[in-house]
Amino acid sequence: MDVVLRTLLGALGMALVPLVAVVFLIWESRKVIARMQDRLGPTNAGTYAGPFALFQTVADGIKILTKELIIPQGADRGVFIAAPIVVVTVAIAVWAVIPLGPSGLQVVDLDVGAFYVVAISSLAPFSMIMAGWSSRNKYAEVGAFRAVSQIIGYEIPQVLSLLVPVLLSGSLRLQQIIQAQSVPFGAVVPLAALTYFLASVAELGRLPFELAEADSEIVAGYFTEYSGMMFGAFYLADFINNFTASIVFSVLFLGGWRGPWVDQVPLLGTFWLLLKAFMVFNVLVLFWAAMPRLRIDQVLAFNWKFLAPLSIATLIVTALVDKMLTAMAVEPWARSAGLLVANLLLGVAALVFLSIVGRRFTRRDTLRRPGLPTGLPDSDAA
Amino acid sequence: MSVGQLTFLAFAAFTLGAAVRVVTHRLVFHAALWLIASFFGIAAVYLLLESPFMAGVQLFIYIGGVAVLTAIAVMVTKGMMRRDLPTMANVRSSALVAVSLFLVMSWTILQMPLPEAPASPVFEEGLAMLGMALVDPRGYLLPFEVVSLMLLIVLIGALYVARER
Amino acid sequence: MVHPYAVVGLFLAIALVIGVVPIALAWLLSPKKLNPRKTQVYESGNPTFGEAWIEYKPQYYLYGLAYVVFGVEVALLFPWALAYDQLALFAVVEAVIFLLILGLGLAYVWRKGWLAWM
Amino acid sequence: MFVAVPLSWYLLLGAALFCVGVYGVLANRNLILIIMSIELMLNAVVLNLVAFARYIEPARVTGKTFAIVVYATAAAEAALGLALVIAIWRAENTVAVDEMDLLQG
Repeated sequence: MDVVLRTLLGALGMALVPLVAVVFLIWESRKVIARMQDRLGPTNAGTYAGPFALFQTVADGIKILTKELIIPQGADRGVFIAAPIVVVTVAIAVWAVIPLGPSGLQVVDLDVGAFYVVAISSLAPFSMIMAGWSSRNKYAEVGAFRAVSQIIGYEIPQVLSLLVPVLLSGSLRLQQIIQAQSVPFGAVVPLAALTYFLASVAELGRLPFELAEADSEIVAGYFTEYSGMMFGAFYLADFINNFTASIVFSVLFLGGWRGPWVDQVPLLGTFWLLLKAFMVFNVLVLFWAAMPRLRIDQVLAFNWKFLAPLSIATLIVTALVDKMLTAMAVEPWARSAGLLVANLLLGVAALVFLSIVGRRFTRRDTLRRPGLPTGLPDSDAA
Repeated sequence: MSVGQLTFLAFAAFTLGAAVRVVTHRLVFHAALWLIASFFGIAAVYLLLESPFMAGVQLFIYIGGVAVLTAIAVMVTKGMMRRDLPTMANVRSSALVAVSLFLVMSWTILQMPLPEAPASPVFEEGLAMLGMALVDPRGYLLPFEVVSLMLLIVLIGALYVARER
Repeated sequence: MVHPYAVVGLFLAIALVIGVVPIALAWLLSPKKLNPRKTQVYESGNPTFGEAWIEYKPQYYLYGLAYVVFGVEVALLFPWALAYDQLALFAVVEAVIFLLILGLGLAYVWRKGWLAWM
Repeated sequence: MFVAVPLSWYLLLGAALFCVGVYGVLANRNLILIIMSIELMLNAVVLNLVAFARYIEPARVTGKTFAIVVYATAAAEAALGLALVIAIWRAENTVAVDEMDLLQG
């Protein structure tokens, strides 16, 4: 009974980690974006919310709890209410396998851990379909369609790049993937890390891929009709997903909890991991503040005509080069260096290819419609 | 009855209940949602069978892919949102066929000498062994490459059929 | 020791509770003064026009279809990636062929323009 | 041992699921629902394969390979089937099987 109780408490504690972290991260991202836009962000001007308005998110949370839950006419009530519940559940469920530290600081080191992350996060688009369809609102439905065609499509390059660390470490256990990174995989296979990161950004629906909830085009996308805490659930899940993606990226490519003096003080590992994840999260926030939004056809073309082929090529090159280097029985550092060189060469090749194709397309568009500026779509991208 | 058996029965009841809702629900979109619930129940049963990889594939391909695809197809073909219920005679004859088929099958299953308990504990290298067998010419290389060819044909064929003209 | 899959099940249950609790709490705390005007479907301030459950372009379906095809391929590659350390160069080349066959399909539909947005 | 359930229970579950699918195929006239029912039937088949693999020969990979190939086929079938449904929808504006008369010219 003692074991069961300890497991229960551990699981509960781990499930609360993202919630607590998000309270801080929402405040932090609001501050960063405000500074980039020459504003102050949350302050204590009206009411006091802690030093630097640190607990603004808590105040917002309490406020949103008392807001009316409006279910629109003609909506499919059951599905409408289930959608925000599913979205939060899926966002938190991933944390079952997140390794926060060397040992013990993980709910369960599942033997298919990396695949579990993939499988659970592939449930997210389905909650967006539920929300978009049940609202019975045109904007919501367009948002759901965009979410489906974009977000599930970007899962392909994401998972293909995730296979690269799996292949190099020979395990799906997240702890073993971390153990294998005496040199972080981000420095060994930078191209895989890049494709994984870009696909994650698109999967999260962050700018420049923010099409599913494009607020100047389709109000708020699939959660247009949600209000009160049900809207709050989507907002919360969005930030949890951002944080989770940062952590998973740190685990797969930045060495997870590895860092100086972790052997002496295991708890330091948690600090290193959170620091790395925090930095990745801030890159996402900078994207959010600085990027314009792409059109739907550009987003889809970027996935199927660039990212997916590139991630296939990365996987092939990494597998072949690594096998050849192993066959030559080189030193571990030489193996890492060889993979790095192969990745960089492939990256350069991809950029050269991209510039040639881009120039050709620009010329073709100019020839076809001389009066128009280049790159306009044939019809409105709905 | 042990905890394990009760767990199995709960998952089985959930899966079957959801499956029955799929074939009897009036709204086609709700049928698609119940289909997802049913797939989820099967994934849980795979975990009871200690096949986490199959459970993951169930979530990744079936719920993330096929079920979402079904939902899109329902949303695109709006005309049949609310389906007409089948006629009573149709329901009766279909149910008769299904029930009698089930009776035959369950009679056969109960006749067979089947193991009461799993053969031996699963060991962890099972998935890596599967990976090796899939690229082993004396193993299952042929099915592996044929699947790739089949996917190629489906990609080209289905896009050809469904594309805008 | 609790079985790992049981722990995962437990964790999923906890995640579900965390999903349900805020909304249930909000339902208890929030005012319930609905009227027909408040529950109208939002269309940027204009009066609601027509039905939302209409026919949409099948274009979106094509991308979902491409996802399913590539998803199956990727799922099949997981066991291979796991066994990678124990494989000979020959076996790796076979998996590369597996990838290239589907890459060929992608190149074909790209060339034909079937993946272009209409 | 995690769960000691006789193999026949899994097979009965698979059989019941299969028969629900059979009912769905026979009783409905909506093509999308028929495809969903076929998916249920294929899932029942895979469930049987996985159960056999676990109970009879967990040390070998035959059962799992079978299951994975059936999976790939089922996903392909759904993708292609639904593509056909959409093509028919565009041509005939119906997804009811008894209203289709494309072959009558």
